[in-house]
Amino acid sequence: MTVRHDIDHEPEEMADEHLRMIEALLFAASEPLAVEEIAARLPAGLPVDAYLARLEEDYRSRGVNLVRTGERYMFRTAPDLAFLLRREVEEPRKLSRAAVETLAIIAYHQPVTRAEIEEIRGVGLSKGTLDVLMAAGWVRICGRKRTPGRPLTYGTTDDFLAHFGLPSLDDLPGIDELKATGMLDGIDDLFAEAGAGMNADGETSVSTEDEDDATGS
Amino acid sequence: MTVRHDIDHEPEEMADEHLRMIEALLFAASEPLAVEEIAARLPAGLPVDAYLARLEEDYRSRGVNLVRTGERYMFRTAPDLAFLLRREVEEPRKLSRAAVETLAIIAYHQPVTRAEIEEIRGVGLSKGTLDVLMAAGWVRICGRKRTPGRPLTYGTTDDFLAHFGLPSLDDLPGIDELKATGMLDGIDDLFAEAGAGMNADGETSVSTEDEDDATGS
Amino acid sequence: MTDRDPFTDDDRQVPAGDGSALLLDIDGFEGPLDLLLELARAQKVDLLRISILALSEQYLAFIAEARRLRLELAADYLVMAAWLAYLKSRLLLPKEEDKEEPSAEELAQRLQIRLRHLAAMREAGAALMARDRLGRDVFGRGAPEGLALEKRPVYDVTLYELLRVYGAFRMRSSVTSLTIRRRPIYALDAALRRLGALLDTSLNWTQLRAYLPPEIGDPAMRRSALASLFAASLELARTGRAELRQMETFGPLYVRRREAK
Repeated sequence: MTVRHDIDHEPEEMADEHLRMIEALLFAASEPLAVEEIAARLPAGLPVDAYLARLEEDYRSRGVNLVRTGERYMFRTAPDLAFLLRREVEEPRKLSRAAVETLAIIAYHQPVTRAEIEEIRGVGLSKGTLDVLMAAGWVRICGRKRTPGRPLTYGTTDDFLAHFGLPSLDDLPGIDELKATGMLDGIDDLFAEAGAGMNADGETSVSTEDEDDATGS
Repeated sequence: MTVRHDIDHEPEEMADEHLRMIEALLFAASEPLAVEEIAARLPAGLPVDAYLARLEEDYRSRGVNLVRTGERYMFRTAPDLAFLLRREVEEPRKLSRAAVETLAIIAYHQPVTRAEIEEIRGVGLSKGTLDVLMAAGWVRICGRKRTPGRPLTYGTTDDFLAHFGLPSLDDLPGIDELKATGMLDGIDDLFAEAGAGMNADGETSVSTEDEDDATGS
Repeated sequence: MTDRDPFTDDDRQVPAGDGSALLLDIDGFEGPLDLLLELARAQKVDLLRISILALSEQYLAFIAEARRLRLELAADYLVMAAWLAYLKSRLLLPKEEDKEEPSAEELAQRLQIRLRHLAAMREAGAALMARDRLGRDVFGRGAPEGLALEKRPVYDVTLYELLRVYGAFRMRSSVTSLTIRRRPIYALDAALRRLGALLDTSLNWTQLRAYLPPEIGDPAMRRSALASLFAASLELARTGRAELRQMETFGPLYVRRREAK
């Protein structure tokens, strides 16, 4: 409750007024707002983070929630009310399996090169797939990898987080488990030293079973 | 308080749930919603008017208000916070030399007409120059000169004094004072070969010369 | 080969059961790894427990069937088939001690890891797509007023600059005026006329200063008049009409008429 405490340093009516201001800014904004953007429009020196935490709490049970995506905040309708709001207009074109997989690989492995994506999927990547993801505003070029040929690397955008309602990349579904099983280690390690890595992970049972199968059948 | 009463017929958690729904609908709507439009999306037979009145009240003191326009409702940021939505950022720019000279001439010779400025500078004044100075808030139109054509005269503003830290126009240093500070030393060298007369103190010598011309030789 | 158009729906046929009833729709797969993964799924066991040997056999059977039906197979699939055939033979043969090459088990394990990895990514993608998505399940404000950023130009002129520019400019303009106009002087002609006339009125030594025109009050003009009178006195002395005398350095200068001899 350090949060409350921070705000409580201010006289109550001042705190209320500052909450109103932040509320207004977030409501009026057409894009998620960064803490600094909010702070820039408020009197200097306010504990904006504390206010945001307070608003997040105030709105938690309402029809509209304050959510964090990346380092940005926005109001959006509560997920459980989707049934009420889902638009009749046809859904945006469904992404192909290739595009979904590619997006997942980029999200979990970023920064990642095209070759690495192809390595994981075991198939070449058609030109359109990355285009579609970039056009959707979810994927961006990160930079270049420091390997021969200096290939481009890809990563996700803030819009990606906003669209999928993720506070941060650490909140990607199942990321902890994937990390724990070594799935998100360097792609080179993953494949080239697969055998050694496996043993280190304590999943030796696998290899014995394979051996069993190999000898058994 | 008939309003409260109507809603209170429902179990509290149901009422809250319905409020949430209306909240979400209004928030996500791109246009103000009519009562019937809201009702059509909710379970039948709800006292939508009463809910709206309740929401109107709940949000009255907040940064976002529920407002009615005609028979339609919408959320809008509180009018007293509209100033937050516009934010001016200062963009430092360089003033052209012509503009600085013009500003100086206006400061020293005000009220002065455009023609007089041009005569003093010996070159025509581009349209933009005075505009820039007026947009910067340093120059204003003083009035009209009582000469044929009644041209506009220009002078400086209080902002001008404030920006340059001058208590009053009398505090603008005279040319001889400027020389005394050594500020114009570099400039002296620049024009040194142009004439020995340089050492005569600028302002006064000019006027005596005029008199001399009048007396003849 | 590459994957398919990013927007085509995937309505491929998943090989059913033990793989004996393969529905051959090779176009439905995103490469050999995808096909392998689907075959593995058909084994209905955890990927961790999958039999790579059985999987290899299934894959090879699938490819054999495809070839029998003269389906067009991308090279990738054939490369994978060759590799699996090799792996299969290695797995079935007695182990050899060979430090150079990874063991058959290691190769099998790598393949299994790749399959698990691909499966994990596929699940992650599905989990992502199933989230409450903005604009589909959750919505931002429908009619945001928006936050405007207005740029106001700020000019960074200092008083110093202003004065310097003005000073420079005034210096420049005063130079031009000085070259055009004459200096304020008491002309030598006038001094000569005045001194010549006044010398005749006195026989005694008289201070030159006394002959200054009394009507000139302006100090600068008086200085000029004095200079002109001095020059006139020198001229009169040169022509023999006047005498000059000075008792000490910087002392007053006296002048008197000289009688023509």
